[in-house]
Amino acid sequence: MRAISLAITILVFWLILSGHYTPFLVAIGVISVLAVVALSIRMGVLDAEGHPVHLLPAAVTYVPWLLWEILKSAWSVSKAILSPRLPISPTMTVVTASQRTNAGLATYANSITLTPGTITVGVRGNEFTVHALVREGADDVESGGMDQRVRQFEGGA
Amino acid sequence: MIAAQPETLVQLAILIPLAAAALIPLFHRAPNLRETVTLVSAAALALIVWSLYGPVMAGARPELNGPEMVPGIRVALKVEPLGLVYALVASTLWIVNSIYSIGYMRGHDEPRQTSFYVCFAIAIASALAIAFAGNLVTLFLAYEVLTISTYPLVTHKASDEARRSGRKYLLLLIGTSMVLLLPAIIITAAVAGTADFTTGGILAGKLSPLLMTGLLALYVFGIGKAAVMPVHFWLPAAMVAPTPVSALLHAVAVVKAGVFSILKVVVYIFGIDTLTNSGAVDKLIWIPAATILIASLIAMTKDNLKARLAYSTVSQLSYIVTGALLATSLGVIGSGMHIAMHAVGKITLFFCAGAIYVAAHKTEVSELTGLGRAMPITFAAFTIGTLSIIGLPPFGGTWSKWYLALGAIEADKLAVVAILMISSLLNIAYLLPIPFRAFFGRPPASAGAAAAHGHKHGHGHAHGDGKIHEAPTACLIAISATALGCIALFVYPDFLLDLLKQIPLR
Amino acid sequence: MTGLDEHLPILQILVPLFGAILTAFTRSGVLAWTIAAIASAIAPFISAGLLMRITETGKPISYVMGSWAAPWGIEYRVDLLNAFVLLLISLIGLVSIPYARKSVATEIDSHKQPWFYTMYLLCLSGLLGIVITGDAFNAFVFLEISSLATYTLIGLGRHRRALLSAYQYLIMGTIGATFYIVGVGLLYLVTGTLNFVDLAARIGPAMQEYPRPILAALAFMTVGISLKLALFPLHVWLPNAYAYAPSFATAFLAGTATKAAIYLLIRIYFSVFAVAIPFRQLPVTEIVLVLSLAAMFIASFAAIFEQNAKRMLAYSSVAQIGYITLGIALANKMGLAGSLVHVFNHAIMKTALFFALGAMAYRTGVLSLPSLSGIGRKMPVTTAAFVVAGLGLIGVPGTAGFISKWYLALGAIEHGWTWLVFLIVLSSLLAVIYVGRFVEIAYFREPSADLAGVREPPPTMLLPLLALAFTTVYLGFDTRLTGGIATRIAEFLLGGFTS
Amino acid sequence: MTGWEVIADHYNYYVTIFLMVAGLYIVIARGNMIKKLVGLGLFQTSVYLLYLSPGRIIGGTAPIIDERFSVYSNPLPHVLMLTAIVVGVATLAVGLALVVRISEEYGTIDEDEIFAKDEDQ
Amino acid sequence: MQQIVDLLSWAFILLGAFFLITGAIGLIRMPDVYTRMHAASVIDTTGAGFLVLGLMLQAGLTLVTVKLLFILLIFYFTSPVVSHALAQAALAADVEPMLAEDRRSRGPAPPADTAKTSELP
Amino acid sequence: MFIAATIAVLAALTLTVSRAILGPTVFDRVLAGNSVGTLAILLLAVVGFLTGRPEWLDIALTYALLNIIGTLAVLKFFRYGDLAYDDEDGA
Amino acid sequence: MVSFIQGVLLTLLAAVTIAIVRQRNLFGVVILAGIYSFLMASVMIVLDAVDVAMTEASVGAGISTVVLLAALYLTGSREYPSAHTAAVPLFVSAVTAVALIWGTNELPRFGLADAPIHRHVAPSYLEASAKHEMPPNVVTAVLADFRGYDTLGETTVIFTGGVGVMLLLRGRRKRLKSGKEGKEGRA
Amino acid sequence: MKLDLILRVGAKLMLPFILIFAPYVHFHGDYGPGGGFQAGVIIAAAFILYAIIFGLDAARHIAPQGLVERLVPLGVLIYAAAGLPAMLTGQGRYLDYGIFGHDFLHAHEWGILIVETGVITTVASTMLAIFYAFADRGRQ
Ligand code: NA
Ligand code: NA
Repeated sequence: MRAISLAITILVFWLILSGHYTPFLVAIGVISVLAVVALSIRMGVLDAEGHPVHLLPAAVTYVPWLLWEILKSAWSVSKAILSPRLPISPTMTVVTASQRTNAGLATYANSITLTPGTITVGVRGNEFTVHALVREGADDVESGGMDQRVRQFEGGA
Repeated sequence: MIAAQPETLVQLAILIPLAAAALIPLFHRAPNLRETVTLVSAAALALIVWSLYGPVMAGARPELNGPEMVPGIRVALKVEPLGLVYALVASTLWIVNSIYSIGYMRGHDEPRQTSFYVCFAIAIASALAIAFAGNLVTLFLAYEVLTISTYPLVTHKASDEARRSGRKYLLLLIGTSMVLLLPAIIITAAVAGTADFTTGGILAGKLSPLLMTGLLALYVFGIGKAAVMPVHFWLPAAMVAPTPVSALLHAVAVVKAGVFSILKVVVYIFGIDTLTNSGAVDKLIWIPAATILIASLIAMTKDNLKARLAYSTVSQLSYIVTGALLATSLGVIGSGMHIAMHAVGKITLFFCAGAIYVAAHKTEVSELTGLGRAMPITFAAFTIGTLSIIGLPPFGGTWSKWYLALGAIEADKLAVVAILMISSLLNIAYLLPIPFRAFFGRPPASAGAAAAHGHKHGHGHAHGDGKIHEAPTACLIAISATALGCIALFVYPDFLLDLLKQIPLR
Repeated sequence: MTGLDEHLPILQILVPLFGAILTAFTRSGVLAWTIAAIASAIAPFISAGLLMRITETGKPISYVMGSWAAPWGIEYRVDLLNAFVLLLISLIGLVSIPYARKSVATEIDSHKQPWFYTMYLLCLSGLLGIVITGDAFNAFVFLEISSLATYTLIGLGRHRRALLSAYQYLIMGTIGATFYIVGVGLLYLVTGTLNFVDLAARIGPAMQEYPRPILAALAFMTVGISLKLALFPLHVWLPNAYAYAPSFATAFLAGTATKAAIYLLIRIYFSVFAVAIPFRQLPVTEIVLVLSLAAMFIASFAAIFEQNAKRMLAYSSVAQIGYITLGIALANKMGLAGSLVHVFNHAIMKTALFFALGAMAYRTGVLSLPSLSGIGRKMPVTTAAFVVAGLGLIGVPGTAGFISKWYLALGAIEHGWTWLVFLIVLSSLLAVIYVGRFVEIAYFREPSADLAGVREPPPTMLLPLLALAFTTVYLGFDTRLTGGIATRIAEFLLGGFTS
Repeated sequence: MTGWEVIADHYNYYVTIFLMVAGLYIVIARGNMIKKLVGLGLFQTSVYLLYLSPGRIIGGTAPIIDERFSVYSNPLPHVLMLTAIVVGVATLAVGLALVVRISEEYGTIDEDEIFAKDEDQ
Repeated sequence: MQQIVDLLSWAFILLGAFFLITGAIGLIRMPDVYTRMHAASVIDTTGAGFLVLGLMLQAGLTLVTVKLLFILLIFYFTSPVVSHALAQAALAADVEPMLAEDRRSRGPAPPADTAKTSELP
Repeated sequence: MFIAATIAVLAALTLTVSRAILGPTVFDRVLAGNSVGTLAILLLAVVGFLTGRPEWLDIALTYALLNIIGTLAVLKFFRYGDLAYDDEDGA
Repeated sequence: MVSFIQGVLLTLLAAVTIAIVRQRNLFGVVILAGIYSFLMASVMIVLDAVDVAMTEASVGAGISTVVLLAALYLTGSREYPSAHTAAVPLFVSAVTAVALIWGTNELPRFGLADAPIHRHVAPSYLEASAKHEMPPNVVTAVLADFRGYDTLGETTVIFTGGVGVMLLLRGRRKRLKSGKEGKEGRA
Repeated sequence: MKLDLILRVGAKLMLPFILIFAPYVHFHGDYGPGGGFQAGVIIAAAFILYAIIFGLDAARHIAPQGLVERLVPLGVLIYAAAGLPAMLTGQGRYLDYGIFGHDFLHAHEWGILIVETGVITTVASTMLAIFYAFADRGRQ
């Protein structure tokens, strides 16, 4: 199932990149796709965390929210950078993630990192060590708003 | 003597000693067979070279041409009278030298006899190649092979002293030949467009007098085997070698190859007229002339018998070089004769020195007092050799000195005549006292003991009674033969003279 | 094979290249050796075929790759000069390969032997490729193939210094190759072409407009190639590289690697730049002459004082390269012929010498001069062959080395430099000393206890050695192959040029 | 052309030369064998600019034919430099392999230390 | 319509340019490697995001747009992975973060000026 | 407008490269290096538009895909000391 | 505009080079070398050499970095100041620089279509592709066809390098412990 | 749990795209930048990434060292052999692609593709083999 989904994904990738739709190139594309899928299976990358196709529907709502978060924090980090006093207060904190799957945990950790101002420094089980540029950023993460969102995303399918 | 094509004879003359060199190692474990090979080859070679005498006298000039080595120059052999003289000397003396060697080497129980005979045979082959060389390159080739093949002979003892002497020998001979002779040859070839030995020379009108002098100097010093001072050091150093080797060096092949080469270059490369006209000889002749005197004076100071003989050789060689540089027809004849005369005389002396060493283990002149009574044959022969070297009748040396003096007069160089005479007196002063002391001196008490002491160290030939006897029979045969040769050459010089007169000078 | 006749030029490279590919698939040293042997045996026949065809027709053979004519595609252009060097390199490969079997078997771990032969064959095809190509950039590619293979071969020596030597050679070799392509680049920028023949035709006109880039290109190519050919003082990589490489690699490389570089230098100077630019516009004669003389004397002195036998011969190589470049510097018929003759002769002699040393190392495991005391009695034939080749180095008449010196001396005289003749012969005197030193040690000292039981090497090592020793003497007499062809090459390279 | 124009015009060359010389300097002056190899890499890389800079034509485009363009840069230097890059990476790999082995045998990759160790023997 | 798209596109490109430069300035101004990562992430996410978005609008509904989207996706997938790995590696190599507050052990934060930034190893 | 973008990218690139040169830790350099990669990709995209050939985003994709490998190699190296470390409890 | 971009990138390239010269931490050197590659690749893009840029990026930033790191892991990462004087290297570098400046100052100006390299050989390559006799990517056409033989050589270079590395690194780790190799001069 | 979650997930997401990108670059070399060499490097990079994240042994399980080392000469063999047909059939010189198709363009496109396949084989396998050689050395 995942194999078929991966095959379709990368075939689309190929076709979009290609721009040349001769029979030969399409055929060779299909062969390449099959080979890559076989190899991916062999490599074991085609599992729930490696190809989380089941999360796609939930992403429709999650991604825009995340982008907006990114934009907001980028703006605040930019203000800090451009402010003459450089008003930063680096903070390290530990938060507990509530996700149940690896894909969910990874999404949460990466979402934290993607938003400027916070970085997931370490992951041990569901304990994340987070570095924040300012105290408020750490407070935000600790407040668990994003955690909540990712859990919905994870279980939203 | 042998009725064959002269060309075949020339080929055989080179091939026989080479074949001997190849065969000798096969009989490494059978010394008698090995020595038989040497002797048979020597006899065959002498026979073949003598067979060339007739045809050459009759005007034949057999030629052999090999592959082209360097542009325009082939490996080539060509027999002409001057070369034949040297070939006769070398091949004939090889026989006696071989006989003597067998006695000496066995008597002395020397190691590595096989390689000794191999190198000896190669040396003879190259000597003949020098004699018959048709051009400078071939001559040079053979000249270097001669040096290299005699190097193991010089260092035969493999002692530290032998190694040092070997170094001197090799560096001086290869050094002079590489650094002076080779450029001389190359320049000659480049200037003349050929390097063939040609009647009247090949350089006429090709060089300015100054360059001509320079080139001649390159040849005179580059041919280190002629031992013209100051490139003579190798010769006294090489006396460390076993006596048969010394004989080979001083009489049979090596030094004679040197003076012969100079003579040949003067006659066939420069041409005596070209040389005389250029004035080159007028400047250079004083170098061998001085060598004659200085070497004689040094010889007087040497107590070591072989060293004294070595300096005597240095002096005598310069007779030949001087004769060549006279650049007159009589000078050439004198030089040519002296090659033979000195060879026979000097080989006698060295044989005697070796016999004394084998029998009595004496090396110093001062130790020989009274030895003449124990070794009468040896010392009788020594006396003959001495007198021949001095140039007194009835011995062969008389003739060559005579012709050299005539040549000097022909060249209008009376000073050279004077030098020849002074030198003869010096010869008397350093050579004659040796047999005199042996026959008439009183032996010191310790002589016999010293001899016994020597034997204890096992240099061979134990007599058991501690008394000194004559050398081994083989040695005595050789000594007697060469001593008689000195007399014979006085009585029958004509065959040599006739041959030398055939040399085409113009 | 008749159908493939016209493809001889490319087969010259393809045979060793396919050999290399095949050996890389095998896991057996014997099989790899067999493949290498077959390839090495075929190569000289191809070279000889090329040489014969050129001597018959008197015209160069052009072979373009694919379907493209010369300046657009890559051209192999074989004239007398490359055919001569090709023959030399492939002949050295031929004599080396029987020698390799035992030598490699003892010095290289068995599981590495197949790849070792891969490297050897790559090196061979790289060297042949440099020589046969008619394209400046293609020469660089093959230069790198041979260089990379060479670094590896050297690095596989048993002493740890082999690694260091290989590294140093890699650094200097790469600098050299890069200098070379800088030069090629500058030429390309002002002519628009990479083909040697096309370059030769276009450099002359371009010289009007862009003289400085062209002269700079010449300088860079000279320095770059000089690094590869170990011209003094750019030779510092060579002694260690030769000393610590596996015996077989040393012997093979000593006979071939610097020779291919010399070929390239000659090609650049005399074909591409058509003699006049290097020798009229730049003081190439003077500079190269001084460096050559420095090599001849300084490196010879270094050889005299060297304790390691292989290093001694390596320094001697630097000196002998000095002779070769000297002839190039003279830029006249006899000098250039002398260079080419010595390229051939030195390859034969030096390979023989390293074969002999390798055989001694094979039996004794040592290479320092003192520990080879008395080897002449234990391995008389090997030592005798060494001495014969050593006499060749000295330039004793009757050996190949004499011929080289003769030509070079004539070249000096032709140039009006008679004094140079004396320097040429004087430096050969230094060879007397180091060869003589070996002779003394080999013959005059008692064999040490370590040498007990040492005997002649196996026939597969001895016969190639004897063949080369014999060739050393043979080439001292019959000079049709060396002097004859070299003179023709020199005439054709020089055209009407007189220095 | 004024002096400044000459300089501006040859800026590529000057940088090329600087890179080349800096690489060469590292190779000769530095004792660390890996640093030397990096320097060697810089040295080789600088050649790319030497070939590629003049290959471009102002107003031209990359040599991939397309109806919309008529002037293309010279493709040949590109091809040559592709080869040069490959040669560079192969050389780097072999060089590093040698350095690794040297480090194992000598315990250091500093040339001075290695020479000192070899002298000691 | 086209004008609106153009206008929007220019706005995005300018916005992207702003974030790029701001992030880069942050990379210079920030005091240690951890704080600099935040600045870098501004470049990777918003800077790159807006710029690419602007270019996508320029390209319209073509394959170019899709390729640009791919690039953006790759940024968004790789950037956090790299940042995370970097921070983790730096911590593992004992590069102490300069902290105003450390809540990992809920203890008092060390004063910012004594935190060490050291050259590595 | 592309010109403005180009200048912005170049300015950012200059600052990033400065950080890479200044260090001081290796991680600063890695960070800067990663940003240089990002900016180079952006530059590529912008220049593509500037010169009228935006279709070579293939190269940008190559940069993007390979940049991460180099960076991760460095970081893996520091984290585990070994480039290809096998997890002790790996399955 | 293009030359402005080029100028900035080249200047950055030079700055990174200086940093590499001065950097003594070898990890720093490796990372700077990676940055150098990216900048170089960007310059290549600007110079219209897209294939080369792609290669430089994949090799310089990808493979080279990995291999260098792998080697660093096996050897250690510190560089010690050299005890030698910098005079000789400086001299050699200076001579090289002078020769190059002297040689290049006369080269044809950049970007002109009538420079010699644009008039000979190369136009035919472009023409062949333009006439649809060859694939549109002229670099590919030249690389794999016109000069395909060079590329065979290039592939062989990789082959050689690969086998070389395997020969040197495969197998037992220590074969000859230092000091155990015995007498000086053993080979 | 195998290694770091974030790295692992990131790598798993990326790998199929890197892998498919390689044949894309390879087969579109005629139309855009790239070709066998670049594709080969990308393949090798993918495997190296895999080895970096999942370990050397895992990588060698996917791409066995012996196989990789045999592919190194195979690529050169493909390339070198591609030049032979024209030569052996007497229709042209070495590396003449004319034999690979009916019209000039197609024949040469095929020829290019064949030799590029040789390139990709050797490049990918060599880069990986080099990585294996270095990485393996570290654990002895
Ligand atoms: Na972040
Ligand atoms: Na391509």
